[in-house]
Amino acid sequence: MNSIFEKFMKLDRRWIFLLLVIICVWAYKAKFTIPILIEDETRSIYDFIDSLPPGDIVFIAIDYDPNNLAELHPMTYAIVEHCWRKNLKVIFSALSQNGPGMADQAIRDISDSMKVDKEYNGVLYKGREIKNGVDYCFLGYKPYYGLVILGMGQNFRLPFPNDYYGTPLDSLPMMKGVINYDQVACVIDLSGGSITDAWIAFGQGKFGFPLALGLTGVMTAQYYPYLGSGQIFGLMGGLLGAAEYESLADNPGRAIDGMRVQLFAHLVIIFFIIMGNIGYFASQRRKKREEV
Amino acid sequence: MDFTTFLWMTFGVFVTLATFSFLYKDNPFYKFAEHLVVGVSAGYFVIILWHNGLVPNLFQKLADGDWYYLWLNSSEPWYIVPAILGMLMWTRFSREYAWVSRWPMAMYIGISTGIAIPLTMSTYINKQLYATMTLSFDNFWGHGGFNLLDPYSGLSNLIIFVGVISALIYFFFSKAHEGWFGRVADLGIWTLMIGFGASFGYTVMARISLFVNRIQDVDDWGKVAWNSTVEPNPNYSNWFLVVFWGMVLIIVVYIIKEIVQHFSSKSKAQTQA
Amino acid sequence: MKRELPFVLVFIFGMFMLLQYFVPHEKSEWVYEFFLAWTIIIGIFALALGIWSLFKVSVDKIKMHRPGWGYSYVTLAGLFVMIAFGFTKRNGDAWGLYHLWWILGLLCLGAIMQVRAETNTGRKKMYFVVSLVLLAATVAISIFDNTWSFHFYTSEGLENTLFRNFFDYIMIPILSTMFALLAFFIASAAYRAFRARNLMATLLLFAALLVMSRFNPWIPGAEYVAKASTWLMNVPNLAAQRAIVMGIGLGVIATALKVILGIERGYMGKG
Amino acid sequence: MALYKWFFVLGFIFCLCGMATAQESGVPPDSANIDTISQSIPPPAPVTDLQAFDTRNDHGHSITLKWKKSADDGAGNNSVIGYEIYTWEPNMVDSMAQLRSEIDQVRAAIYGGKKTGEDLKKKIRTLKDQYDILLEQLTVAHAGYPEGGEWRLVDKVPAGTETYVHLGSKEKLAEGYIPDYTDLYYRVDALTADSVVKTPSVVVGPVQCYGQWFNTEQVPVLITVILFGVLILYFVMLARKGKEIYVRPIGGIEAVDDAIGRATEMGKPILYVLGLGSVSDVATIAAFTILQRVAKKVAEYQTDLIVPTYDPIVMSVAQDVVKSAYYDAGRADTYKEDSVFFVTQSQFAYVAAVNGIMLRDLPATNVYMGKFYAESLLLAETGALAGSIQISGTDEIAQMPFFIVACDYTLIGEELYAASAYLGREPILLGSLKAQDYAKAAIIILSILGIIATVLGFTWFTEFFHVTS
Repeated sequence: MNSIFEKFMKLDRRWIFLLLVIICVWAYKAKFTIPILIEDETRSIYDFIDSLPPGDIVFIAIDYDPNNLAELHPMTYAIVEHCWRKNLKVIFSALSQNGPGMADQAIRDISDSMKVDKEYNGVLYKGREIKNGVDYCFLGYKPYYGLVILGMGQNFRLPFPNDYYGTPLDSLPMMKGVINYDQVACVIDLSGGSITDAWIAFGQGKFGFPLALGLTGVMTAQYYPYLGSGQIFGLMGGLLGAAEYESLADNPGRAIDGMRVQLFAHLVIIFFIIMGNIGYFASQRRKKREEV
Repeated sequence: MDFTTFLWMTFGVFVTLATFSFLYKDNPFYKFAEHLVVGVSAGYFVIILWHNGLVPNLFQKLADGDWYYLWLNSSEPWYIVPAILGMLMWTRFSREYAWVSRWPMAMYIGISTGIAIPLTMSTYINKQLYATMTLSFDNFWGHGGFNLLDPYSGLSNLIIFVGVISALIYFFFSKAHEGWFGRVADLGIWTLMIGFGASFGYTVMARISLFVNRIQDVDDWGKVAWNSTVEPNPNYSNWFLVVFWGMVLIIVVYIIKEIVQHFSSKSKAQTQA
Repeated sequence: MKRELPFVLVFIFGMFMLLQYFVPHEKSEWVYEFFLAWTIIIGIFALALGIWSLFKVSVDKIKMHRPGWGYSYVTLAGLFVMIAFGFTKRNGDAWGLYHLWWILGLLCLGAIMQVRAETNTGRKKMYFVVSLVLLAATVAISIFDNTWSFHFYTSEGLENTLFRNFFDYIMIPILSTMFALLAFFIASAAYRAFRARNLMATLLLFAALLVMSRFNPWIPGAEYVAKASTWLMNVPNLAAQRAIVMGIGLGVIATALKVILGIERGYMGKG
Repeated sequence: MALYKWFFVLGFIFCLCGMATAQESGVPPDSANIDTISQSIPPPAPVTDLQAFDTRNDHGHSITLKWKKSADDGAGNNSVIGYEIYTWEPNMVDSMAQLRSEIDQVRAAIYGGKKTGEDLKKKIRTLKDQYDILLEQLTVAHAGYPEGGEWRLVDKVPAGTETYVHLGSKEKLAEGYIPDYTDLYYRVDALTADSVVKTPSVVVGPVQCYGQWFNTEQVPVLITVILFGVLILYFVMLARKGKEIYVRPIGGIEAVDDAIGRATEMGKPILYVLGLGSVSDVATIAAFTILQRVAKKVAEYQTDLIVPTYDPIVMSVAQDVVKSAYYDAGRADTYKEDSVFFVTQSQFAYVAAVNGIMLRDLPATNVYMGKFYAESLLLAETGALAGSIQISGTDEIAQMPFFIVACDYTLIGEELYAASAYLGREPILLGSLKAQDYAKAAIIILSILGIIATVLGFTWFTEFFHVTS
């Protein structure tokens, strides 16, 4: 027995490389879902949206740049599709300069995938056409995000008299009677920068709506204190957070694909570390026995 | 995508695989990629430094849009000084006057060390000291109830404080690590090791994504070669597949060669033994 | 003069920059920016030394036929081609004799290498003549071909298709693959080094293992592992970093002061 | 007074114009809609107690504004969503902007190398002269307030804000240039969600900006630098007088000597990697002093030394250092010119080349000293693969875990800076280590005092060490 473990201890590292390549490529190409460990911070966002009655409005702020796309785009896809499948309406805004183009593309992509029937968590949802003005309203970009957030607290029409496509907000059916945050069930800010602080201070701080955040991995740690103080009701961090949401919504996408590779690569590394240690202890014991 | 671009893309995949082959061992493909990238990147930086460094920082200052009169006509003629100092660096080409090049080097070192002192004092010492002094012990057992794993609780801040002090004690040079001092220093090095371990473990994820990106690039190339991209390629022809199989052939031949070599050298070693 | 002047210069410039930090006035800022421009410009002029060193090492390798000398041709070709591309751009849609031009230029370079490397005088002469002919052809093309032109003062060369292709399809793939090798090296380093040899190594091992399992759903108490790894990153890691930062700060200032005051002189040559 | 009111109204009209131009979308908002909102929002109370003064501790060209927020901001009608900052500018700034764009165009034409037949050089000079003349008149024009100028929007800030720093450019040819020693006037408008409904404040001014000669915010830094400098000088003096200084052994540094000996025995070279730093990094300078000691030993032992470098100036200095180390060791004849050479200035291309050297030349020892980034593990793992003994030292915190894991000996942080003193065993250099220890002791004591002060609420103590910028 000992000899196998001891062999493991002195394994040529190229076997590790080979195994890692095989596992990564396999996990990249394979199309199965892995269980994702769900943290409370993400679950509370999902539960909140899941419990909303059809017709309620969710405000999604897409405040990231293309360089944070890999981490935050999957969140957008998962949340928006979840909302639409639940027959919720969505208001989008994009307060970062390069945001509108990405948001527009995301809206079109998700609308396409909404056309087919799909089953989520055992419930079949019929495919349907997503209509601008009925299912969603995209406000677009305006500079001075702090002022825009405050202005929308009075009336969405003040900073955004027209939506991104140039239609006056009042001619959109879903915006009838929707004045400000009071008519919105919650705000979800997906951000890779300082706009988050404005949402917390000027938005939630002044108007008291329920706020949830989706942030890049490096930013996440700084915003935990707001969970403790109750200023935000949920927090998603990086690819991991996106994968958690996808898994909750039973809608595996890019984040779960990425996490599959990550999980198996990490497992390979942990496996080798453990085997190396077992080998090490085995050889130590033998040494001791030989000495005796 | 036209065929030429595809050929370039194929070359990109070739050098990608050549670089990965380093994991197996040093081999002609890796040597080729290595030497190529050294030359190309050196040339690239010459060009970048010329266009984005020398031209705006020197030529335009001296000439100010007027090439033919050079600095005689410039609003900032003093920029000739760094140019002369820069040229003094070239005395290194001569054996006799190489010592002159020490003047610009000395100025460079003087300038940069001078800048470093107050800047380091402010960011590395004063600010960190202030942050350590103002650690708060409120919410000692965690925000909203007992929670040992709350990183912002007073208890965690106390641990940070003790960790910082003991790690600083570890760095004492002029006192032997003995007695209580040694024990505190031990606590310091444990803190360092836990911190290092955690940040090592944390980095693994980012490194794996780098590899996934490379897989993605090779995968994209395969998709272009087989015309299975989302939007079909109007310029697609069978030549794409010819290139694809050519590349596969090169890889397979190399792998077979390596395997044959491996076993023949093994059998040789056995016969010699 | 030879020995002392450099240290005097270090003292003067160092002291000036040290004091400048506390003077926000425009005039002091002007000097600060001017000096920073010095360092940039000196650095660019020094690049000539670097390129010369790279060139010389490669040429010597070819000349002496050291192991792997053939690859030095690849380095030299890459270097010269990249520089040539960065200064030229075609004027219209056609390339004219451009490709012929840079290929001839490379051949000329190769011929010159052969002149240096060849020991046989007869063949040396032959290569010399060949290189002269190639040089003449290259120069002739660059003078008479109007489909492309040199751009030294404007950065049009950066938009040269070939320059971009070399960057996009050679530099980027190799460099990002080098970076991606880290995925493997981090695995092998962890495997090799994370052995519970002593208490220190064990702490390193357990902290790393814990953080690596932070999103692993199959281990017992997975939820707490995730929380604990966040705690590790924000508490012991922060404490370690802060202590190291303050230590480094003291080291940097002490070294810089020693350099400025001339106590530490090992960084500068003598003689 | 009447005149003042008149300008008040004028300013209001201007700011309306400003808002109209600031409107981004081409389609005007639904007019009926606007009416309903306008009716719902009464004009808010203006900001009070507006002050303007020169921004302290800066190079000038900047004014700080302070005010008490409107009574309707967060209280009262709660209708204020933000403030608009206005400054008064003479009309000639328009012609200056016009000239600036013309200068830019001509310059672009010159650098574009387009031959237009016009004497562009002459043109740019006349334009610049015209601009300079206007610049001279600018101060006078500002003094002419309120004649011949208008209020212009500077910035918008969200509600709750009570200070604003109008940060101008100091470049004369740049947009947003604020002249020093010139009378400037400011006004702050309380803004409601409806862009039409807003209340301007009283005008504040004249105020002038100018640069300072000493930055009072940096006093703690100056004091600590001086104290530390004195401490170092004191211990260096003490060491010079011959006082014995004890230093504890550090594993990584002791290993350097053994490693060189091992390389000699094996007849293999030593690889010294200076990292990616330039000469402006103090870590690289520390690495040079270690290189000097290593090169001296290498020269004595007659081993080969390989120093591939990333930066051409680092290469020049390293060549100098190694050469003089060989001189010092009395082995100038064995110094090889190309033992220190340049590779390339690209991070991973450099790594590719150094990795190649490691696998082909199989150095007995690899020493990594200086600044290292992501390449740390690439180098150290390849070195371990090649079977070399590895010693590393860096001040990049993020890379230390990788060096610790992959190298045999690692100098953590400050130890890198201590290493040259250790290797040389020169008492003067050891003196500065003693000074560093005292400084660390001071930091520990101050931290403990500070935390006690924080707990007791004596913020004046901690604030003394607070550096804001």
